Amino acid sequence: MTKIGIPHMETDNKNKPITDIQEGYPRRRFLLIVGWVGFFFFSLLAGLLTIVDFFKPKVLFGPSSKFKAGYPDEYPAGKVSTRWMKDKGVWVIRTDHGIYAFLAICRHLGCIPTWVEEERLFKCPCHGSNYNLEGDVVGGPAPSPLFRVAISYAPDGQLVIDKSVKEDRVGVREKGQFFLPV
Amino acid sequence: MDKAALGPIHYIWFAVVGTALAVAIVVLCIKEYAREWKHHQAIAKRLQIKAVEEKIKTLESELPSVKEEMKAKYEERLRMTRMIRAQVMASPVKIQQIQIDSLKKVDRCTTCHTGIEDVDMKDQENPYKGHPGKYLQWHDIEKFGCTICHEGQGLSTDYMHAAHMPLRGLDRPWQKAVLSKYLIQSSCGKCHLDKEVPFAPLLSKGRDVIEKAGCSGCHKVRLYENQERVGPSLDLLGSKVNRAWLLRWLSNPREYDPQEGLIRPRMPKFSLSKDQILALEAFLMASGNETVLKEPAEGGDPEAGALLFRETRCVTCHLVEGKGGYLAPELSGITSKVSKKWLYSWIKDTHYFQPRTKMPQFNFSEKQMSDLVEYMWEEFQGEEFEIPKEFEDISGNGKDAGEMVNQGKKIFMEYGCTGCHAKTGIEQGRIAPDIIGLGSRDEERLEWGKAQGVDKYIGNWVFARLKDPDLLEKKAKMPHFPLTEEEMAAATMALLSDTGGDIPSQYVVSAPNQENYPDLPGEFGKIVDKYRCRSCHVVYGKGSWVSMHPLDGEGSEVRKEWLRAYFSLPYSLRPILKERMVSLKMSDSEVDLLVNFFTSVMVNNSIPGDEGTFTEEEVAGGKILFDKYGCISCHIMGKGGGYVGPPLTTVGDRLTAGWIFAYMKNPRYYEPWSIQPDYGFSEEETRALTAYLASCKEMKKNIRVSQGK
Amino acid sequence: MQERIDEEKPKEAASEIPKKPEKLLAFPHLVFKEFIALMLVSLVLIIISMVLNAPLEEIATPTKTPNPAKAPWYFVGLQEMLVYFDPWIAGVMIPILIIIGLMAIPFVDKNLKGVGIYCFRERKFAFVIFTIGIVAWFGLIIFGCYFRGPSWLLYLPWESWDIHKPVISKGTYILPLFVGLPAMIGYYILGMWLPILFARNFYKTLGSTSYFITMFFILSMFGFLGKIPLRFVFDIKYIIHTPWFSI
Amino acid sequence: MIKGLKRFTEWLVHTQIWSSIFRQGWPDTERNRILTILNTCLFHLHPLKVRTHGLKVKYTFCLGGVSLFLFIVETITGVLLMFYYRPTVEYAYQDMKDLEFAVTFGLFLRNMHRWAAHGMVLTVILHMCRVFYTGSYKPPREYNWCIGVSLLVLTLLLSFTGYLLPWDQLAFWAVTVGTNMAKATPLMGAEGPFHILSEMSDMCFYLRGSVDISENTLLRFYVLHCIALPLAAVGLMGIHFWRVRKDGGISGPL
Repeated sequence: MTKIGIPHMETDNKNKPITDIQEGYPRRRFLLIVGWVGFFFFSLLAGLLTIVDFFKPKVLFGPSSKFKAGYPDEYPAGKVSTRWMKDKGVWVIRTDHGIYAFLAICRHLGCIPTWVEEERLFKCPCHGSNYNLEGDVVGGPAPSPLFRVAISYAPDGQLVIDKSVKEDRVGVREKGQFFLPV
Repeated sequence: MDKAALGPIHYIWFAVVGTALAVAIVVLCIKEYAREWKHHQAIAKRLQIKAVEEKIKTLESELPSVKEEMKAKYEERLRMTRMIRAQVMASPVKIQQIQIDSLKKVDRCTTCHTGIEDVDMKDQENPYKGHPGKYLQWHDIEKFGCTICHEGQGLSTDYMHAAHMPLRGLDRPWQKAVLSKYLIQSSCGKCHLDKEVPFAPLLSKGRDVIEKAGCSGCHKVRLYENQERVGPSLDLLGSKVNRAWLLRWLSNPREYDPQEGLIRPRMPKFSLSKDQILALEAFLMASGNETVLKEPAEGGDPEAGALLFRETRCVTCHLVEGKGGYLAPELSGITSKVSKKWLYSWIKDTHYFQPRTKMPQFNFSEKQMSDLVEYMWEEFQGEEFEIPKEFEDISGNGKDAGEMVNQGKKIFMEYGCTGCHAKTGIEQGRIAPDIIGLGSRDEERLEWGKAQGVDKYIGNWVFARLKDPDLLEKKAKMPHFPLTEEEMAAATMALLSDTGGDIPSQYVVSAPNQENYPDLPGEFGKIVDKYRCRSCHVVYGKGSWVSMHPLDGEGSEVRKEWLRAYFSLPYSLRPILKERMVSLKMSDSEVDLLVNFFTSVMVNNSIPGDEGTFTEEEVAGGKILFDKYGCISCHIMGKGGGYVGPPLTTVGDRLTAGWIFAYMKNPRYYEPWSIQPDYGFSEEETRALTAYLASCKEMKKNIRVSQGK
Repeated sequence: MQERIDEEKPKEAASEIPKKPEKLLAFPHLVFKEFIALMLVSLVLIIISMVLNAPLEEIATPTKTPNPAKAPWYFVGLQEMLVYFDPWIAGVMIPILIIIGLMAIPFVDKNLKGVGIYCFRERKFAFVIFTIGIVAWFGLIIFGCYFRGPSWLLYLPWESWDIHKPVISKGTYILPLFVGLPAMIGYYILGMWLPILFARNFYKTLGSTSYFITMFFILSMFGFLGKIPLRFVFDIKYIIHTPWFSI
Repeated sequence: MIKGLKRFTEWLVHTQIWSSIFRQGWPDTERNRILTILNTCLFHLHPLKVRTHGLKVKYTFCLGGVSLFLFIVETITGVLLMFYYRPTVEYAYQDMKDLEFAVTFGLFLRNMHRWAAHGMVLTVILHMCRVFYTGSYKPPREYNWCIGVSLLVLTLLLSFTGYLLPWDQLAFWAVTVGTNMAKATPLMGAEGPFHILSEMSDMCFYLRGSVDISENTLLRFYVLHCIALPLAAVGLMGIHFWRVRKDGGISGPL
């Protein structure tokens, strides 16, 4: 048996093992194990559920990340629409082939760039990052291109833009849910 | 000692309780995770996928047989449908909610009603059903949510707590349960504050009933705060009716005209004792003044009168033996009510007796008037009433006349007669409680009186109040209104739609406030007042919708010559309508003034005034279009045609080319209620049709009529 | 006081109780039992919480009072007292007196017998008075919870709350001051004086200070409880009524 | 395998980390059991040895311990509930509904908080009765009895302040009536006998933070319920338990 403790206590018969719950009482031992297993199962499960599930919000308040953005005909080809900039922070761009949308957040430090029609560039006021119509950086300190967001059709034929799904990798961002051929 | 030290019993307890705890947490998890809405979402997902897959299958099977030029379009559709399928399959199981900050609402109804916006799910059962009708197209679900119309507890995620069941009392999970389809229209009235609410016929009917029954005379009712009194002034009643009639009328108005519903008369039945009626009668008859009545000239010609009666189209407003218009009183049996002298004086000087009546002051000649009175006296002869016996028995009860009159005045005020009838010298406010915000009253605080057995729902309370006021309150002052049950139900619904003004202004759809349109000034105003144009037409925003034709842009719409002829001798454009323009017998100078005013002032600036010139080809092209679109099925042209729209045989005489063009281009811009289909004509097509219609003239006849005058 | 314990211990307790009380190790005998109790309470709580939902009524509306508006059960006794007394007594004085009275118990109870055992025989008086207080308190709670309905009127538990009941005790009579004031003073003086006369021993053991404090609280308790029958039987609203306060 | 497990435990309890936390060995010898009680923070509230009659369930019915345990349950569930509750008029009620409908175990935790609160009031009162009937308030335990009464008052106050937080009708009106009583305090209340303070400065005003129940009241009650009163209760409990040991442990026949 272990011998850790205050030295002067180790003198008398108190070191003798007590066998009330050990050998010689198999039934007590069994009951003890059953009780402890039940208790630990209960407390571990309760703790786990609390951390994993209770703390995870099931509903979020605030503006929805998904919104309906009207019908595709409402966006003329070759134009950048700033229609949803103020409310949702999204540019919708229609080319001859299809529609895609940019999240209006500069990849440098999170400022909001503006669309300059004359230069056909998105220009960030904070540190002068410029992006072209593809979203690629053409000037300034920004490390990566603008995020594109998921765009799809609602059952009624309107566009649905989901800002929570975003992509900036070349090759991925031009297809699938980030580009809607028209 | 044995109880103090640990014994076997403690170990058993420990094992049992430990196991029980483990079981309890498992049960708790099952209870917590097996939520109703998860089950519904799973089923809804299956249904949605099934519907989409069927679509994909049909598209795939049709694809090989599709023509080459359509192929690309088909493939695109297929691709889109597949994308939708992927979206549905990937949608996570989670609580859905619609958050509307301006309404301070969070609705989680779509957690179970997942397919509510899905057109393909319309035939499914609840809660998987798609919303019927086009209501969600008109009301974006993200902007309106669900409970603003349907009520119930939007935050809830299970059936019971969403208050689908109308539980009352302490068991109710939410104050307002989900409205059944019979009551849902009351929600429309929360935001739609105009009298006619589209696609809510019951609500519109209810609002009509509220207005006609004159609820606002005694109660303050939303939308009707400034409504005029619905009954006639009683100032000269003593000279108008006889005692016997009045006694019978006060005892039971329905006896005089036992028709069902709010047609006529509107007078409700008050629970008055015989003594009270006698006193009231004494008070009302005391207003008699024989000197204001004039005797008609001798020798009136009943036959000429009959002709005049028909020509002026009195039945547009008046009932004759239950047939005719509902704006004015029944005329048959009129002799038992009024004297000949009064009838004559009334026609001669209508607005002296009732300054606010809807009846125009007809411009009859002396002869015409005596003819008319003579005719009516013969034609509408009714039985002569005698004073009912029970009144004769107590009429001599020893009270002197002055006392009776005073007592009658008290009753007159106590029962709120002033709510509907004006009487000079008696002014008092509304005598009954406000019913503003009636829909949000708490059921538990209402007095249910004898109606203990009924479901304690506010709607039942209002209905019971209308059906039998005595049921809820002993000695209720509220009279019995002559309403049918449907009318009562509709009125109840309309009253419940006022839930207390918590609707943000951007949601409110309201009718223009008629208070902003005062009586018209000047000579024109005088004529409008004399002929009471606003009893039937809307003139500068104010008026009644008996005619669905506001007069504001009339000058741009019709030709001057036609207008002149029409004023002199009106005829009906649509023969199937019951309400027709009455013949007012205006003087020439009045007609001139009106025609000039219409054509110079009452014009719509968006319609060009000039007649325009059209080529023969255009006229011919218009004719072809006219035939192609089957206009003749609704309009008369020449010999044949339908009766739904106005006849077009001489439309060129009537309408200006500018108006025809503008109207054909966009029918519902000028008349939103028009049933004329919008064919979406191109500029050229519209021009051609205009040219054709403008060429349909027969001016000679009209000119002759106007010259003959 | 410590001295007295030392004095008494050898005299009285020695014969009955062993000098060295038997003891057991706290571990495991106490700790294990405590743990079982803890688990048992958790289990009961979990089961109750699964089965019974905590009440949540409609959102607070300052313009609409629910009927009846009942306090949480532990305050229903006070709410019931509000029927019989003005708020300053029922809501302020009674709670304060109860708290002070409870705190005063160890200081006025000079009887040192019956420690550590449930013992009625040796401390009859304390036992009876405390039991009367507790039973009255829970009695008021039960009465308020189950026998009061809308408008705080008397309803039997099985009676429907829909019926409009006439008010039985209207509280119409106010005793005039020349009757009420002497009655009240008389109640306290007699209450304090009579035991001195007839139970001198009791007075002597307590000492005068403790005696008067004890009697004040006991008389007040019976006085508060005594007004309930006064209201129900004689329909008396106030015993003392002055422009400044009423009892 | 069992052998391996045994060897693992053997190794584990000999590591420096283990022995730095647990000073004593496995409590299967009397010595180690004594050390467990002495060394363990949680257990040191207990005496080493307990009188046998005090160990009987029928003597204490575990009422004091259960009260403490319910207080701990209240603390844990209360802290969890605080994650989803905002004490404002606008959100309080909605958050209640969210707890019910949209938070996993939200309703369960709220139920538990509520029923444990009721249970705690009951056990504290019953504990007081037990202490009275066993004469355990007698010298030298008078002071601890008073602490106990204060703890009863604190328990009631905790329940009362918590009652307002759901912001439903039940809460609002119970608290309206409850705080209105403060108005009737003699001298210090605006409507009590001999009142000297106005409605804007009396006890009730201090309690509510406004004339009527309002946002201020809600925040006040929230802070009292979650911070001030629990802290006071914990402090008094510390003294209470300390005094139980110092005044001779669990009472027993002398």
